[in-house]
Amino acid sequence: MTPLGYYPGCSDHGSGRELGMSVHALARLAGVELKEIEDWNCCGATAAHNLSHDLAVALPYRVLALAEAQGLAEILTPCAACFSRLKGTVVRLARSADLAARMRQVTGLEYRGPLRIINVVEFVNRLLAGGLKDKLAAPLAGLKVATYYGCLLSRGENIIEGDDAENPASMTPAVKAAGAQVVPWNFATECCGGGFSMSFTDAVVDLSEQILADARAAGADCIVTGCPMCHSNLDMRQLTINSRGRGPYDVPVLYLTELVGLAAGLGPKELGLDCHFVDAMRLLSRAEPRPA
Amino acid sequence: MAQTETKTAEAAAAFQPRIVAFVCNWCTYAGADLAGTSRLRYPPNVRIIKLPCTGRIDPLFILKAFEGGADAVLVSGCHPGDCHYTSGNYHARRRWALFRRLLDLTGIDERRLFFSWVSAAEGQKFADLVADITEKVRAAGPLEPANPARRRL
Amino acid sequence: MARIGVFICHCGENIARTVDCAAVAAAAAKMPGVVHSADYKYMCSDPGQQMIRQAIAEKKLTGAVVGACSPRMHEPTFRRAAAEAGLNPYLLEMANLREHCSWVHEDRAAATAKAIDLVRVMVEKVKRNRSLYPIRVPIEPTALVVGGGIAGIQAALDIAGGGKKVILVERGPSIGGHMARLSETFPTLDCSQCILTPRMVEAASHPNITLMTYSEVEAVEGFVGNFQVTIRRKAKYVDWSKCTGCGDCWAKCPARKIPSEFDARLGARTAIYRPFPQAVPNKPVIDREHCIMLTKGKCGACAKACQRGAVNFKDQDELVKVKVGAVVLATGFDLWDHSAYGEYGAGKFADVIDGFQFERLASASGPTGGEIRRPSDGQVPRTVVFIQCCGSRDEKVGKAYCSKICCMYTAKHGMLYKHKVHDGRAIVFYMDIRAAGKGYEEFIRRAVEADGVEYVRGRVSRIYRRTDGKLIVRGADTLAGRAVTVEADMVVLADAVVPRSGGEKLAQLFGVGYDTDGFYSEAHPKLRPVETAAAGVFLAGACQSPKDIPDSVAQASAAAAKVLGLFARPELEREPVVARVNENTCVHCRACIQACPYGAVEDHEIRDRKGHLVRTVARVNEGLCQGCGTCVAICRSGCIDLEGFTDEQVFSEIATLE
Amino acid sequence: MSTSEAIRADAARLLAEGRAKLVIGYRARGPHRAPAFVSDPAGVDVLIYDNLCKQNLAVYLRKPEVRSRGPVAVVAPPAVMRSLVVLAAESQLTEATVLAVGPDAYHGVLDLAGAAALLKEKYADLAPSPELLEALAKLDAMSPQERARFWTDQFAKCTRCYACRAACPLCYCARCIVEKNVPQWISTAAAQHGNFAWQIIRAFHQAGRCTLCGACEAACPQGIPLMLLNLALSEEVAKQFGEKPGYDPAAKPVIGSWKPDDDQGFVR
Repeated sequence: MTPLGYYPGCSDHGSGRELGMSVHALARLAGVELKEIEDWNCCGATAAHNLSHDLAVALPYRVLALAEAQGLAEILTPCAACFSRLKGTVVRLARSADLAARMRQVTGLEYRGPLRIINVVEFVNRLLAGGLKDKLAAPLAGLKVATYYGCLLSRGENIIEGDDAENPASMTPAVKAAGAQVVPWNFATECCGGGFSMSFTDAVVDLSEQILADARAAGADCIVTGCPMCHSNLDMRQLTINSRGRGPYDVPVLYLTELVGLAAGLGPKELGLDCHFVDAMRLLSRAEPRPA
Repeated sequence: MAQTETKTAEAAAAFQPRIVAFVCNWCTYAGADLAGTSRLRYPPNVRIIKLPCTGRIDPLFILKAFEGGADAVLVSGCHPGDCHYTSGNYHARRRWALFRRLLDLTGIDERRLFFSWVSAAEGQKFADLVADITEKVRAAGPLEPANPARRRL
Repeated sequence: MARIGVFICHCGENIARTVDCAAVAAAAAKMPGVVHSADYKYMCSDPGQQMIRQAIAEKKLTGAVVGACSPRMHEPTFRRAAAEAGLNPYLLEMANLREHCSWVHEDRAAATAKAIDLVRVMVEKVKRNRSLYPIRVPIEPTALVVGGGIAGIQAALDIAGGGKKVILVERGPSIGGHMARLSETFPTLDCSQCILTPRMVEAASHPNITLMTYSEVEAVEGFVGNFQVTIRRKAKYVDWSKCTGCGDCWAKCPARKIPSEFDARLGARTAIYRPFPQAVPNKPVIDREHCIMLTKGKCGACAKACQRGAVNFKDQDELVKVKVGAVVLATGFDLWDHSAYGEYGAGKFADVIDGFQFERLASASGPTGGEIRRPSDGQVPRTVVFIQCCGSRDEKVGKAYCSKICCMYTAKHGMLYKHKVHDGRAIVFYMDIRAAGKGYEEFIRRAVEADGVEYVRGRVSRIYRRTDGKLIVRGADTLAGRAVTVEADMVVLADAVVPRSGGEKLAQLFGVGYDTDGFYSEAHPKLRPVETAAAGVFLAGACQSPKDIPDSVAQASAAAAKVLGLFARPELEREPVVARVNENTCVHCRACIQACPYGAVEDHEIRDRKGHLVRTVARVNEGLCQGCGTCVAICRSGCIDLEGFTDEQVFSEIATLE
Repeated sequence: MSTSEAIRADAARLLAEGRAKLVIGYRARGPHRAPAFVSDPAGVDVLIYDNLCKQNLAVYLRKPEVRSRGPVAVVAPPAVMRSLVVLAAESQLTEATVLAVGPDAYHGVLDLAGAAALLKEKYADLAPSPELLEALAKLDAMSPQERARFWTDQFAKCTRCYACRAACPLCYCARCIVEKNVPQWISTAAAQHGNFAWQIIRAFHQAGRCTLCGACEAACPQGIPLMLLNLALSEEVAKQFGEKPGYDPAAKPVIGSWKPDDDQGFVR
């Protein structure tokens, strides 16, 4: 079986480590080989397009060209921001021969394309369809989940395919397969504050609090996401929110891969569940015992 | 040398292009009528053949006109959406899009084959069009007898 | 042997000033086949026409060419003169020496040369003209009106009032359409039922109108003047000849929780039901999908209750064939389904309702008796948000067009709400206000100024439901340049107007075109707004485009006038300019059939005496052909020709110009 | 098993089972390939298929003497299958049995729908030969006068034998326009103007229908480069209307249908 290309992005080595851990854990379980793109570089997310549109394309272009040269046809980008940049670049290059020629010149690299870029939700759904579903040993019966998409997993014409931007549902099958229940709520696509986490924390606190409040009002036991940026805003900022006398909030925020990993009976440490700010380990007690 | 040039210029000025126009009854024919009632002026080189609709105009008409000595052909009808028969002009538009490629390939280029939409209100457009076409064809000169479309006995 | 007469008109000085008319006449006299040539000062005058008549009679002309003004001006005049002299009018042609020659040229020699050319062309053409006779089609002076809303009712009443028979077909159990569901109407706030129900009763009792409710058009054959229409009368399971409409049956029906279509699903009805108390006819039908007897085989409560024995569970659909001469399509509209708007709750919030639901809430005959109470808990909403352009002017998710009626009815809704809940807030989000109509702008001003409806210019980006039941409406106020959040108790969406479901199938049956949105296409957007490409089929109301009541009624009357005009004569006389297929050489490639804008070219099976199929060819239906000639130019083997503009005629015209 | 052997086996089976009364295929005639008509399962050995088989056998399917034989199967490379699909779209055929061959593989016995599906799947991008493309580009680069001279010379060779028409499966009119004599639009004399009108109209009547099989040019005894005309039109049909004939048996005729946004840049 041809290995699936893997673009870790910066968060894989930093604040979103548990996303990478849980992705790899699921891949191992499903027997899918992930091959990291050698010599990969920054995708340019959040900053590059503010400086130069060409730079915002050139950075992912280099990654795509390298991946292609390394014989990869599909690339998994667990980070939603990286996904958006890479897939957006693939789409734009396919639309404009001029842009492609310019990028060839700028980077000195040849990318023919199109490569297929896969986000973490697509990855999980693919594994489930490929047989992982049958391996889910410890379904999380009774767990109420608020599926949170934010912007990058719900929006972008030709980037997010086959889902409704205003009412996304791509995570629902995986949550259901894990035996958990998707609660109806209002803020699945609201802004978490994104890249302003450091520079404009007040905004992030306000925005993230609204999301947390609505999830709690909807009766969710936890929030599930697929984006490291959303995750850090919702998970880490609960402490800030609480310290400002709001809340208090105590809502575990999980990656979709962690949720499915738990359902598959993987160890919490293997999934990085112990890395969270808000204790997520306690969700384990809610899971039904593994059948003997 | 100078004498030859003068002669050529004289010949060009003396050359009266023969232009056959195939027009629809409802728009361009009426537009030409309006040019008349408005007393506009255009060169007397055009001969109008009236059809009910551009949809009726067979490429054979154009070939026949060129064969018989026309230096240029104009096909004109209602603007898209205004066809008296709702879609005859759309059918015609497709036909001409392809037919003109064929004629261009065989040497009858865009200086000799013209297409236009002229509505019943566009008398001025019709007059300007005929003037412009006459000018262009005069510049291009007669469709030479060696042209494959010409009758050569 | 051709004997052609040529008549050159001076048109006073109009032609003669630039064209040497005598020279033209002299040149014409030498043209082959010309036996008579003359010029005269005013050919269209009585003496001029007399010259033509006399020459036709004396010289036994077989054709005539009048060189004068544009045929668009005087062709009928000269053709009439020819006919009076015994020459078939289609054997006279005109050369346009005025508009196309004398008026546009200055050089006398060149203009005269051109005039001679123009006459020569027409002489050659007219030699190949054939006597043509108007096509006469008998007309069945009965009209079919499809759709029993206000447009259909109006068209039917007008046609019936003109003394012609009408068959009014309605899909539902009652006529009245959407108008019967409305509370009050803009811009006068008349009670909708009060102005409509007398019309409904009049339609039902008019001696010239046959009402066929609970019926649908199944098949159509024929053409203008002679349509054969098959109508499916759906099984009502109630014998209306026995039924008195007393209501004992529906009082006893145990299936009581069926959402009422009439009340926009806000109320319930029984399985045996009349859609509303003022229904016409005021008799029930059984909804076979929900009837316990018809689905489970047990019940029969209504049959037991009926003292007249009118209930008949064995009733069957019936196919009725009718012959009509003209058709009015008045199938109306539906509201677009706003569940496509995920940001407005994807249709899942009970208190986010559409315009019809609000009409029913505001209607005295509605499920709340006219009190504005929200669907979820029956509370009176204190803040109501109205959102215009929901699905309209939105190419991405909804429709590109403006639905036209929403600005007005939203203002009306705001007003009605304020009239009933004085201390409540009515907030309207709008993109633009389009109030072009008599008294319309004034009506909007009244809503704002007298009734205090608050208008916010901007779109709503999201509606969500807080756990306390409040609907949080977030949007933009683009005039103030700020984001707005409203805590609302109910939201009313002005959904786009879309054509009635099933409209495309009906259009195909009648050969009527429709646009990408499904609205029926008129024959010409400016000059033939109620006709369609299918001769004898007319349009009324919102099936053509979004329309309010006055526009629908106006168009219905226009359609009725067209029908009465058509029926004013026993026969339809049509220009004989039609296409004909040479069936000997046709190979049935079907290009002409697919190209004809009127569906006038049909498959025709040639059979031998025993009825075996020999081959299939194309054949032109003269009743439908309008004579554009598109099929003629498309036929590769030259098997089709167009009377009046035959290949031979055009060929000779071109050849003459050599 | 080679393609030829596979064809023979299938042909024998179709004939033996009565699914075909006649199999039309190719046979060797010296260094050339000629059509073969086999009605006896024992006679299938003459059938061969290789890259020399160029003739478009679809032309026989409309001939009455072939049709009267009962069900016919035909050895069909992609070009032939496309012709059959066009014939179906023009209601000239309702059904067909083909022994589908490609340059790379033998696809077995297919019906019309199967052939259309195969074409779409495997042969959606049949490109004209580079030589032909180059020749057209060269012609397009000439001045109008040069082009006119080129065709004057070419058409002067035409003897009006109509082999081009006879070889084309889509030239199926019962009475060709050139034989219509009232009026005689196209002179039948082998002279300049008649030749021009004939060749132009022949090409134009193929617009949106021609599958570029090359049979007309191959049949021309005078070597007139008819494919230049066909290719120019085919390219235009693809470019302007996005149509590629011979893939959809339910396709509407390109000339005979329209879209509101068809290009009209050339109309003033």
